[in-house]
Amino acid sequence: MDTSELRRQDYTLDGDQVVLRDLFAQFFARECPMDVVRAAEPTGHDPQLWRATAELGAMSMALPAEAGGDGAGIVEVALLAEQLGRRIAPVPLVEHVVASRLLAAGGGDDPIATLLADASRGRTVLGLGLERYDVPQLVSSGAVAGAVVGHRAGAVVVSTGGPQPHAANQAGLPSAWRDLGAEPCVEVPVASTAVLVDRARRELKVLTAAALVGLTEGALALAVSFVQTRRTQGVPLGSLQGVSFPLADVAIGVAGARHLCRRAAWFLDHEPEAEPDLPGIAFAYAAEVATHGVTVALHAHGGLGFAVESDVSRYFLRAKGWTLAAGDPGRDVLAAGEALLAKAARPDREDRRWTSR
Amino acid sequence: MDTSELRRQDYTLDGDQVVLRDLFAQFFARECPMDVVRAAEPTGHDPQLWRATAELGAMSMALPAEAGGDGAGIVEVALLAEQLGRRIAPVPLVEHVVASRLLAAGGGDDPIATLLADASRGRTVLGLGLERYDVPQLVSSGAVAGAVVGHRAGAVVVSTGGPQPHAANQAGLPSAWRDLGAEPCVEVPVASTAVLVDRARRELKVLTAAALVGLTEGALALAVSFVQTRRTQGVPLGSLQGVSFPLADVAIGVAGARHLCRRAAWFLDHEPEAEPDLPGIAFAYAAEVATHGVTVALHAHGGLGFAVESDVSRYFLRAKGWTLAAGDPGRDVLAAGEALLAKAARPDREDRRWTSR
Amino acid sequence: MDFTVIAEDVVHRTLRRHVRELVRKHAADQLDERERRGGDGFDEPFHLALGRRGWIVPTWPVDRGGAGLDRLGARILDLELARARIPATTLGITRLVLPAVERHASAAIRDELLAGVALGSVRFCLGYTEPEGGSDLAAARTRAVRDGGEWVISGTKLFTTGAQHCQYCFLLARTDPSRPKRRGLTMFLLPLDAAGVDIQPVRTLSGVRTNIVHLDDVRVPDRYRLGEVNDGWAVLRGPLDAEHSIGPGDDDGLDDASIGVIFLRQLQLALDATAGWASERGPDGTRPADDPVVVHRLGRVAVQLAAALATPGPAGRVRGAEATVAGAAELVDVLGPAGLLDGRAPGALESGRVEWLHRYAQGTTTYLGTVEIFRGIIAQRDLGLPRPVHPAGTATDART
Amino acid sequence: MDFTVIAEDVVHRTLRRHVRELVRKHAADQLDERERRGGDGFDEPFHLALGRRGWIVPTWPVDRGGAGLDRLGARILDLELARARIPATTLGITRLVLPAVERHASAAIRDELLAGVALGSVRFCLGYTEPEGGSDLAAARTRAVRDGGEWVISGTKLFTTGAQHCQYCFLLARTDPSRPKRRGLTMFLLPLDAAGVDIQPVRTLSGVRTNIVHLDDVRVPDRYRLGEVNDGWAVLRGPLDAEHSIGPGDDDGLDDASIGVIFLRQLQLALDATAGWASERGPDGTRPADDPVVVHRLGRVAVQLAAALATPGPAGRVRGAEATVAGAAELVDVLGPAGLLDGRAPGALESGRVEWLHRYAQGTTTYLGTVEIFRGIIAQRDLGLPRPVHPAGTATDART
Repeated sequence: MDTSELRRQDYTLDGDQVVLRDLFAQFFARECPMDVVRAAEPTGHDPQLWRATAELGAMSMALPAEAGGDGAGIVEVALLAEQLGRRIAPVPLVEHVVASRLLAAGGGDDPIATLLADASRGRTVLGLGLERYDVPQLVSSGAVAGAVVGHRAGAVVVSTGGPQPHAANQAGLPSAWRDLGAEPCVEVPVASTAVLVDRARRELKVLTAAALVGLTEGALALAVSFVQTRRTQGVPLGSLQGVSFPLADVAIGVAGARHLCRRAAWFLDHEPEAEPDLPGIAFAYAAEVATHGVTVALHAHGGLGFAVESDVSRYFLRAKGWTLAAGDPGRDVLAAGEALLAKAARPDREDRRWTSR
Repeated sequence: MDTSELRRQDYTLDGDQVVLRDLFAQFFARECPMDVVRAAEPTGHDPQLWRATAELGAMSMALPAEAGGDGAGIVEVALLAEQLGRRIAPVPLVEHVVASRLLAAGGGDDPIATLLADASRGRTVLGLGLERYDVPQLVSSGAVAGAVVGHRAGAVVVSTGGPQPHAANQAGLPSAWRDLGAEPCVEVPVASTAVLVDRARRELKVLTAAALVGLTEGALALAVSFVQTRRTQGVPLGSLQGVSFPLADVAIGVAGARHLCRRAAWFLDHEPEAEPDLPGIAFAYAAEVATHGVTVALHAHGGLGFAVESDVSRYFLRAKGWTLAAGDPGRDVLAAGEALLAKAARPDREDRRWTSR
Repeated sequence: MDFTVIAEDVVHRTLRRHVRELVRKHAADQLDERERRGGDGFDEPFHLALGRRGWIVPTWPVDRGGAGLDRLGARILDLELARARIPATTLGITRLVLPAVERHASAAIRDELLAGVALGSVRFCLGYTEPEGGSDLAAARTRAVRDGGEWVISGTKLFTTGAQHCQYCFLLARTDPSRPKRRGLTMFLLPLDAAGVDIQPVRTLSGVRTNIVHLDDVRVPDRYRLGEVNDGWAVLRGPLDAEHSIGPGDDDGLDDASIGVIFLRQLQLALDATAGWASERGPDGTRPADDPVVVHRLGRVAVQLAAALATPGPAGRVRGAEATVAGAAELVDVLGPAGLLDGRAPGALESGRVEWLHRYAQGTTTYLGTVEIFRGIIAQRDLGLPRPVHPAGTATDART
Repeated sequence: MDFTVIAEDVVHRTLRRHVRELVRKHAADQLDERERRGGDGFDEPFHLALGRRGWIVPTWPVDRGGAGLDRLGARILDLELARARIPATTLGITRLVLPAVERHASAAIRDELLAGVALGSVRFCLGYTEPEGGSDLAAARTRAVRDGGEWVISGTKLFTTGAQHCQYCFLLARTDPSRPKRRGLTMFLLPLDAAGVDIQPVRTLSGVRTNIVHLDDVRVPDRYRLGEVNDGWAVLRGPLDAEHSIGPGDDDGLDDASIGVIFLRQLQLALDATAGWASERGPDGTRPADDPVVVHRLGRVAVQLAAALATPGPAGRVRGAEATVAGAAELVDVLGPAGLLDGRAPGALESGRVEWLHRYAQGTTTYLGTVEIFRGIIAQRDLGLPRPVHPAGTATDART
């Protein structure tokens, strides 16, 4: 981000985007109250919600028209992911959308075309397994994913070993260990594996960041509502700066992380190479905001927040797990440093400082 | 620190130590009011205060009896350093004491003996230059130090090039670039250079940490006094949690850093090899507490703290400079991680977990 | 200042051996794992076994049910129990309440209670917090109304951890609503088997059970009152100060710097576990410890842990809790998603110890008093800052 | 949502060239360095030169002294001035106050003032803060007493940055002490050359001069009043909201996310400088950038910078300030002791830019409103939390 560059800095949603955002918000508010979240906890996946999400068009919207999609961008999917996070909806949609887009790059021949058609209607759950292909990896939707998209030297592949036994975890994710190399697998014909896998990683980061923004805002809303109604020492709990300032800090984080996600999503859709480190930055910041935010929100509930029955505890449990499913944010911080240093060493560095000459 | 080990955990000062601490506290309160601090700012050194400190015995106390000293330990010097920090006294005493102790390891022959005798009476300022010998280094008292103790392959050396031009700096330190290799120099006959230099580094870290504890407490005291007397919105400023909680956090940091320093000093004096990473840990934590503490204390003064005339601004300016004169605390954090991993890989690791078998 | 390794004589060495034997005999070194799967901070056979050896009140004389240990002996006992990771919530709370019972219980019940505590058959839970009051204990609404030689008590108490295994609840109740709020409170030892006591389990994030206790016209004989009527705040003060790590303590270096050590032991175990994991090659053949950024991150946790362990009193409570919260988050990040697997899931790292710590840590900033309470104490007591001014004109004294 | 590079037509390209020429002609690209050595946020020749081109009020029509630029033109102008690091404190404050003057100044002085502002000959400083009140502006004690067609004003104002170069102080004064505190205030444009005005310099840590202005029975004609008597809070509100980044703003993406960008530009320069330093070999032959821990630390600052730049409104003010403070401390640590050398000292790194940032940063959490004010605004306005309750019974509204 060059503060002297003449770019628009317009973070607002346009009319269509507002409609879309509100549609998603209403959908998850209606279809995914907390009892749905809790009921799905053993497996981390709600097939009925999954189907409803498919009917909403969430799984096809960001596919190209050739693949039966609406050609929406990551900007639109990020709006969806944020609202999904807001209600911590138990559906592995983010991975599914990214995996579908990666598959769609393989063109229209079978068996990929059939798989993609199934995926776009929610009949198959697609997982994402972008770690090393030759060792078992924890796939965040591996316990429900019929197929997992991964890559090995020079090729995008889909392993179709079907769901594997659930690996129970704190975040209530339908995770499973998948040994992609050992599963039946199909190679996806793509032009450049490295470019597409890198692109998928960035999409995963931005969408996860958006989901974390929603998640943090959801936890914050619970905390705000709690401290608005309680009293202590004869005054409303939320009127004490020791309570309100930490919550304000969470709101500050959410506001910034949301904007950063929008920016990163927009660049992915429009100028993916202009700020290549932005998805990682948005992800690292959203992860930091979520880690801090759910802790503050839980603590604002006092001891009640620590009870398993508290809604805020469900948000807390997901924040780290959702984050780590998209990678260690520490890696992205390092990458941001590397990008900075690469720029510092670029020959045009002096040019940006023309006024000092 | 093994929480199951049967060691005393006695952080209290004994009677003699209390007397000593109070003596130092009174000395600096009397000899070093803020106008002395300000008057010394151009050069960062007050020769009159330096002489008074020497007369107090501060420069000989921690030397062995053979070198005319009182044989006090780092524990006692740390008490001194803390009180020096409390008044941000403009005398490079910490480096001087560490350098003197390193010289004293060289035995009683001239010219070292004469230099040490001068140093112990404050007639010569000794600097410490433990960075690479073959390139110029910034010596924190290099603008007033007649001699600088350093080391090169296998040897402790004293470079006696005399004070060099002052390198003006934010912290008001009497720093100067010294090119030890280019100055006239004397080799100090010691048994093991590596051991002694490592020891000196650790002493420097612990004493700097102690000075930073005092410095942070001094800044905190100014902030507390400021917010005690001001009112806002009809209530005392210091009664607002938005003001009092951050100051409480500084007090929490000071309490812990002080104890950690005492512990580290005690181990240096009594069991230097039992917890070898403790000096670095104490230093890293004291540096963190100081960085945070002076910022909070300055901010508690509102805009007035940002004025050059404010006393708290003088504390702020020194916190970073004093820290960095003893090294980058980030290095010590890394070293703490290395020590932890070294322990984790030790064969006796399982032994420490006997109950799990 | 003294951090020497304490020389143990033959008596202390024997004691240490005996404690280890007891732990082995009861397979008590496995209680820790059970506890993390969903325990309740208590194991009755082990608690009774401690009682048989006089180790519940180890420094009491043998004829009063203690073991006649000196402070060093008691320290060795406690360190051994901690090393074996014995769940000790109810033991700790019983010991916390005990001095108030010794001092304030009526002659009619005192000797029997103290003997029972020593034996292990009498245990206490805390009855402070209420649904509405949060950490403002003095706002307690649980009512106790005198009726002849009895009190009739109604109300609800939260976080009465261990109530299902305890005989008495150390209960704060309002006896005179017309007086200023701290002057109308009385303490009771409420028998938990009395009619009208309803104990409802509440599961916490750490897996440990706590309870809500509903009291519906529970009739309690006056002999279960502690201290004078309406003087409950003074009775409460002792246990509260101990819990808050306030007070002079002993200067013999046989106490931990603060009660925060309870949390920090868990952080230490998780940090050591993560360091162990990082030192070994993963399935992909790399050693996490070869990455300087990983080393730096573990170093950050190590520094915070060491600092928190050294931080005294209420300050140590705050640092202990906050270092545990921040440390847990950092360790989880370092381990990656497999670090969040349930300890029994295939591929779980270090038996799920870090996963558990991450959940457990969230309670430490509230458990035994919120960090805000302690910040208030430090601001007012240590720094001398003015108390918050509230509209009733009554400034809040955090030194409670 | 739109982050496209804006296409410039020939008019805008010409404008950009003209701004760069002006900067070169005045050697204004060196003002930055002078400023860091101890400036005062203002350079009169350059300010007047801006005025001659209509660039103080660039979007005003030419016949009113502006340059008739569209919003894009004004943005290009501002970005070019920022890129050349022109000290613009007085320019910024004058522009901030201007709408209130346009709207509320009496007909008797308005046209003259507006023309003067456009020319550069009339500049404004802020007269809000007082020695006792801190950030509670509404507690202002500076008294204005009517005396026929004049007001007699006495009091003291702090942080009147630029007063020595300004013609008027945008002054908050109490005209009726008997009314509730916000309803007894009136705004004035106090002529700074009036008898009884005493401007005393105050040096700040960043080297920039601010002032204390003492007013001793200063007689001000009534025509210098802005708005109605006792309605000063409404007059103040506009500039205050703008300063606090509150308000609808324009949706054309030609504004920065928040006023925090002022600080963040400085952090960006220092971060770039440190990255440049890290990319080169030091005297000992090593390249700091080869150390992953250094890369990670710079990455942390980069993430915080990007996040703060994207954070809108009052939230952006807080993040902007706090990212600058934390970032400065981190960069200083990375550079080591040579990074704290005065920019003119031998061996100083990057002309002392980071050293300067470290000092400058400490003002950002207070400058233009404390971060506590903004946290209060966010808590009440964005989160809907209840206002702090104070004993007078008047809850504090942070939305001021």
